[in-house]
Amino acid sequence: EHLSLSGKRIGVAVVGTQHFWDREAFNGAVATVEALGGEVMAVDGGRDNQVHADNHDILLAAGVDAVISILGDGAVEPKFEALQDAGIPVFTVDHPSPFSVNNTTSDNYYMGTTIGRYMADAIGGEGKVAVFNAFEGALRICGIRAGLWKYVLADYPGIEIIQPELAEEFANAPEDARKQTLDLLSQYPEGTLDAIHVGCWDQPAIGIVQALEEAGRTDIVVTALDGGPETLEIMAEDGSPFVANVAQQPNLIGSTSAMNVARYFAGETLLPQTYVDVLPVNGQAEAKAVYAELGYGTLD
Amino acid sequence: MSASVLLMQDIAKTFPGVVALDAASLSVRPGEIHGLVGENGAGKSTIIKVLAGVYHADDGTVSIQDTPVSPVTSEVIHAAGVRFIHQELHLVPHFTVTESVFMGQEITTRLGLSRRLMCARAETFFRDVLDVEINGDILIRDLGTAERKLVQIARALIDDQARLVVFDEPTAPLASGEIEKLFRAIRRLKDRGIAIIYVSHYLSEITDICDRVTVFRNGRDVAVLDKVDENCANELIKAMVGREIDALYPKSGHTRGALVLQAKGLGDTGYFSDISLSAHSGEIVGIAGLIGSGREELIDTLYGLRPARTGEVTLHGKPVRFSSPADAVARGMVLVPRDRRRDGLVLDMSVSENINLASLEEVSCYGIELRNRARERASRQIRELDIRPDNPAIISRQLSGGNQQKTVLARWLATRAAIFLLDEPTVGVDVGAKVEIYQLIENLARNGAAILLSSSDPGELIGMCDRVLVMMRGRITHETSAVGLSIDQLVAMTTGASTQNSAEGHADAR
Amino acid sequence: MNQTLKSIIARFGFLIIIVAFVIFFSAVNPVFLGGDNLMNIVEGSAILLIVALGMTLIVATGGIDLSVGIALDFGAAFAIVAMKEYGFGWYGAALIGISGGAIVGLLNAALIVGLKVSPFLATLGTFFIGSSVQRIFTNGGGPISHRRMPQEFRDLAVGDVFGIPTEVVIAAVLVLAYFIVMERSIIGRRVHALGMQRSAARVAGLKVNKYLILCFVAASMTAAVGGLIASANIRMFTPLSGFSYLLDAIAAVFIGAALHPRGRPNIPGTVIAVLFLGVIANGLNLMGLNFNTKDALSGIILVSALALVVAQQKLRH
Amino acid sequence: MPMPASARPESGASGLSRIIDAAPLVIFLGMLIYIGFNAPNFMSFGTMQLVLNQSVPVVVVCLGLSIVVMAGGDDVVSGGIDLSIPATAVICAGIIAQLVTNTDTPLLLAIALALGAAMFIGIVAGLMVTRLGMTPLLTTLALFVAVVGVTKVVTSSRRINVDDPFIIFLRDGEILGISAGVVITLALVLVFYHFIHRTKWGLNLQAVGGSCEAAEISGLKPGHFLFWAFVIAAFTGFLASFFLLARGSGSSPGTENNLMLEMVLATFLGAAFSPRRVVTLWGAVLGAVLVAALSIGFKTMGVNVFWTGLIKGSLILVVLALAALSSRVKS
Ligand SMILES: Nc1ncnc2c1ncn2[C@@H]1O[C@H](COP(=O)(O)OP(=O)(O)OP(=O)(O)O)[C@@H](O)[C@H]1O
Ligand SMILES: Nc1ncnc2c1ncn2[C@@H]1O[C@H](COP(=O)(O)OP(=O)(O)OP(=O)(O)O)[C@@H](O)[C@H]1O
Ligand SMILES: [Mg+2]
Ligand SMILES: [Mg+2]
Repeated sequence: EHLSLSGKRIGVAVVGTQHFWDREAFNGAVATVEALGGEVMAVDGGRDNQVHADNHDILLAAGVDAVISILGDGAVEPKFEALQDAGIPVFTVDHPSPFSVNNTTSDNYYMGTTIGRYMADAIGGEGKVAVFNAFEGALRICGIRAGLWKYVLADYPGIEIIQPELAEEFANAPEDARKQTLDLLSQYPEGTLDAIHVGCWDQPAIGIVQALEEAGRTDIVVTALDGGPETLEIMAEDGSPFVANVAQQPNLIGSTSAMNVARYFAGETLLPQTYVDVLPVNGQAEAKAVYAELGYGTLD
Repeated sequence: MSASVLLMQDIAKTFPGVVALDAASLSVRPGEIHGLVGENGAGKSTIIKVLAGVYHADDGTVSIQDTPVSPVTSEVIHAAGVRFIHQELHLVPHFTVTESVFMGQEITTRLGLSRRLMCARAETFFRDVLDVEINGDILIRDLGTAERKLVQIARALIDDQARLVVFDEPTAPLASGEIEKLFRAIRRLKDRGIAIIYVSHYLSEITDICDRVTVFRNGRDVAVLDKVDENCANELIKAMVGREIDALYPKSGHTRGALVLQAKGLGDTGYFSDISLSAHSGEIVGIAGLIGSGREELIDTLYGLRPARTGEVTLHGKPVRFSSPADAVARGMVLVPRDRRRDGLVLDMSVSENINLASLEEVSCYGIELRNRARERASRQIRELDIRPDNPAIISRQLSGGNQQKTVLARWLATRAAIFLLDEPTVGVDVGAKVEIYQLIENLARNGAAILLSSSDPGELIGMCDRVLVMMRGRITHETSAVGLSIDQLVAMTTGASTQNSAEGHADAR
Repeated sequence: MNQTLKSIIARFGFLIIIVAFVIFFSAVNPVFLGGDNLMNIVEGSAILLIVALGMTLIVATGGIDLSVGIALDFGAAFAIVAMKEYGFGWYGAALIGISGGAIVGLLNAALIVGLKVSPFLATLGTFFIGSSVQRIFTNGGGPISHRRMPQEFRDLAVGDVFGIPTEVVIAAVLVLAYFIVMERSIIGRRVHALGMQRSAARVAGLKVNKYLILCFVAASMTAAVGGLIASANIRMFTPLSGFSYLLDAIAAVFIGAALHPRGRPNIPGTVIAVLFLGVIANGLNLMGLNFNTKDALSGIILVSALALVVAQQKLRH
Repeated sequence: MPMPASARPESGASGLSRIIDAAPLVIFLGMLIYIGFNAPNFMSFGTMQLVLNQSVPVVVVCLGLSIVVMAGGDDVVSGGIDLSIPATAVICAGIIAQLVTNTDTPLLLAIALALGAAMFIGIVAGLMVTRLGMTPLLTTLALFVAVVGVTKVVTSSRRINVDDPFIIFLRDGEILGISAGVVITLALVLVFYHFIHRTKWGLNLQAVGGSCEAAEISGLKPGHFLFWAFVIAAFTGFLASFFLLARGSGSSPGTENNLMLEMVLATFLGAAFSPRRVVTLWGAVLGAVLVAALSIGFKTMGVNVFWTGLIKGSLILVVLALAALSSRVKS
């Protein structure tokens, strides 16, 4: 396969770069476009979906040859449409859209169900669970992940999700989650809470684990999604309460999307969705293995 | 025609802890210029503010044109044709002259403001009524102080409805040439049949311009003079102070000591140039000059508030370069600024805090403030300078002008500085307090301080100083001994009417 | 009758509000008044309190510091990197972290004192630049995690001194230091003077510029101490996380100032205000509200509390 | 004989001072020209239109902010400032989106409710500042937090699509070949300009901000103008909500922070552009447009996204410092 993007200018629009996932997908896409000889025009929405949407106008005005658009909400749809109308193909990352040639993504359905099963197993199929779930309604992928997690838990009548659900903050997520967890723990003393789950990602889990350790609570397990290097590191520690995760390969996703652009220009026909493998992580040993497998280094 | 345009009777006004007015009365006849004098804190501004509707009197009646006014609100008073020229130059710096003159009374058409019409009206008014030529499109901040005062006046009179105009210390920021302009304008108003209340601490101005005078003391009217001429100054002083003041200026007899302060070729483009001066210990050196003569900028430069572009300054024979007042203070040179409310005092701090502000080390131990010691020290200064009220905890904003000025002096006296720059030290200060301040200055000189006294009051310069430097257009044009100098001579020099360096010869004669 | 009511509000208004909230929260959830939870509130307020101390100093100079969050981030980042990449011990790392904060303060001071940009805009600029520097350094904003930091450093956040959590002890020491400097020392007197009337303070011979530089650097270094604790708390540096303390710190300082008889920013007032904010946040967390409702309520309470404190101050005069 | 008014002589130094006056603007334009030569397609009608289009919401809230600054004075800490405008814009957008999309409320009714909410916010801000004498910075910051909180309740922190024809027209429509949003905003700017500079009320409002005492002495009530300034500011927030809805084809959570930063930046940068160094309507509008142009320019030029903030921040500080420096040279 000798794909090439030489002579092409590819717009890469990312909703923000603070989060590991976003950043890695972005870096993967940019690096691959450049490796294939293409020129990158990168725009960053600073985690504001409106700005992210606006950025597509800039790509349109600049007349790029194709656009890779990473995440975003409904605000981008009309922009995709405009790009399509102008003959500029749009490739999305983790954002299914009728106007995109191809969406490269993890299988979010699989992530949601897997983490549901793992968590249920970890607490023996019954108990009380708290969930940080601020984005279920706001972002489609989070809706899928959290929704399917709940769907699986419906099979376990002994599991109760504590109401109301908690909301993590995006900025300063670990510290904020730590504080909220400490408050939660004073409300649910030893033996009345069995698990804490983060519905769509895993940054808050860092603070949750911290709070559990500070409060000396070993009766609660933590689960989350994404499997960034920091959280895998925590999972790999002895006696970590962080027991399950599903790791994505954001860099590979970004890179795959860029490859898809090249394939498109090479005249290949692309399927609407390209799924990039996710790696379920169940327990300490798997955490170490996945950490190594994803090229983050080695954990002893 | 009615007997009085304004009749205020038995007005009382109490602030928490202070009786500002205690049955004070004031009566103004049509077409007269009515002087209002009194010590600092006598209640002049308060009765004016009662008239303006700013304060509501606790007791008393106000009638205008024999019609009682109740309640006294700013709207009613304005409608009755009373206008105020406040002491402070309250203007918006980035507004044009026209905008300022018509502020709050703009002329509009259905399409909005008619700027051209207003501008023409303003310029006509300046020309016809005030006899000056001022461009209506110029920005206030580009105007001199005298013109700003005229803008204030125009604003009060532009609607042609004025019957009574109140001037509260209008000449305080002006130099003598500019005062003449103002007086001409005031007399023109009088000729148009407008009555005027004229508040001032300058008795010479009062005797110069007023037809009748009311004297306030301790919140009451204590005397009304129906005939005013040059000879009634003493009578006025006696009524104001409640005692005779035999001499405004203390008898000086200084022994001139070592050369302390010397400046050579000092200059700042556009403000002053080639200034050379010296001051010896035990000597009071006056600086005369109109506003805009560069006098203010020179003082600021000496004190390190402005950078000197050229020239050098030596203190005690050593060249110095002050980048901030802190440097000057560290070398024993201090400033009593002309705008004491802006630069002299931290108005929201107590008198005690203000007095100790420049010598906090002395009331502290390892940097921790010793509150009792600070308070005692302040109390001592308050007693020594007779600052009233004698409560160190009172907020400085609540003091009258004279007492605020004494507070600034008290601060510097406590530091035992060797060189005092005094910029208009008695502006807005009543005659009694003036005498006390003069005595303080005199004592300083006797004790060996070198004093640079910048003032727009020629009498003060002649009465207090050993030598006087006259500045004009940024240069020192005359240097003269104050002995035997007459006010006329000094005014002539400051205004450039006198060209020969008449007294230069005896600059060092003494 | 109306008069007595007024005077009661004037004197105790804010206190009444705090007590009312405490009663209300403990009625809704008895856990609220538990010792554990009260300690949670105090501990959870430590970082905000530390940041707010610096902010109090800046507001006393008549300015404002929108870049405290950046100073906090720099404190955390410098310390973590010093330990992780360069193997520094805990105190070395702490010192380096605090120096990191000082850089932010120096930049502010240079802009404000040197170039005469207004504090609001200068620190806003520092905020932009500081945020960008963090993103450049972390390749877009990735956290720098250091799970195996020296236990001593970690103890800054999770250790205790005679049973009192270390972060509370650090905050208390800083409160004391700030109290002495701002309310009892001649430095504080000068800072208040130049904050109230810059020109008069200058003419009185105060080294205005020196004090401004000092204050901005001190405030940033203090915020950096908060950063140390934050990084020890979660054993990593999260870029751009300091911003979340900004609004609360400003609010605390102004509520505290309104509690002062003469409206001056002051340390006891700031402490009370921070604890008030802590009580509200914790109490709402324990009420079991939907999180959107919680955010709305805490905002509305903030506005009402502010209005009340200021009204109370007005009544007092 | 009439005496000439002694205005400060404008000769000599004026050449230099005029250059320094213009320096902030010159630097900005210079930067844009540099970008123009280095970014593909930057100097084109399309890009210009894009710049204007993207600056529309910021321009509208800048109108409100500059009016508050004019009425309250330009000291950011003690004078007039309204940070709550972006929050007002966001809640209005949220209300309209929620009602129109999720409850089938007629657009006009939704708009009326949003307007009511905006007016409520403006009145609360105005009352807190003028009646209680609270500092505007603190008041509006707290209101910002509260309003954003309430917005979350209104929208449940969700993204809500809006496909009402009116909103779509604002997004895609054209008037005389120019995008509808831009034309409408231009009309708004002109109306506000007339209102502030060509009417008695507007001039008086400026007087109040320029010198509270001066205005009071002239019989103007500063509180009255400041109050209405906050109400008008909230109204601009309401107006801006339409452009937010249009540009996002609905309401997305989390727009307020960015909008606030850009609003403050543009307005005070505008002051640096104005020769008198005071906040003006034109300055604010220019500031908003130039900042948008610069952002788009950097993006088009392919500047590393991690570095744009640093470059933008430094450039803005240079401009502000120059402005501060030149006003110091003058006085
Ligand atoms: N707002 C106020 N609050 C408290 N006391 C006040 C207030 N205004 C004036 N006073 C006090 O009332 C008295 C009269 O003050 P007023 O300003 O009328 O004096 P004045 O004759 O105008 O003095 P000056 O010549 O210094 O201007 C003074 O003792 C002053 O301290
Ligand atoms: N706005 C200002 N800012 C700074 N300095 C000023 C200003 N206006 C005037 N000056 C200073 O005053 C000097 C002369 O001013 P002005 O024209 O008022 O004096 P004049 O004509 O001698 O006096 P008069 O007021 O009697 O006409 C100027 O050269 C300048 O040094
Ligand atoms: Mg008075
Ligand atoms: Mg007076």
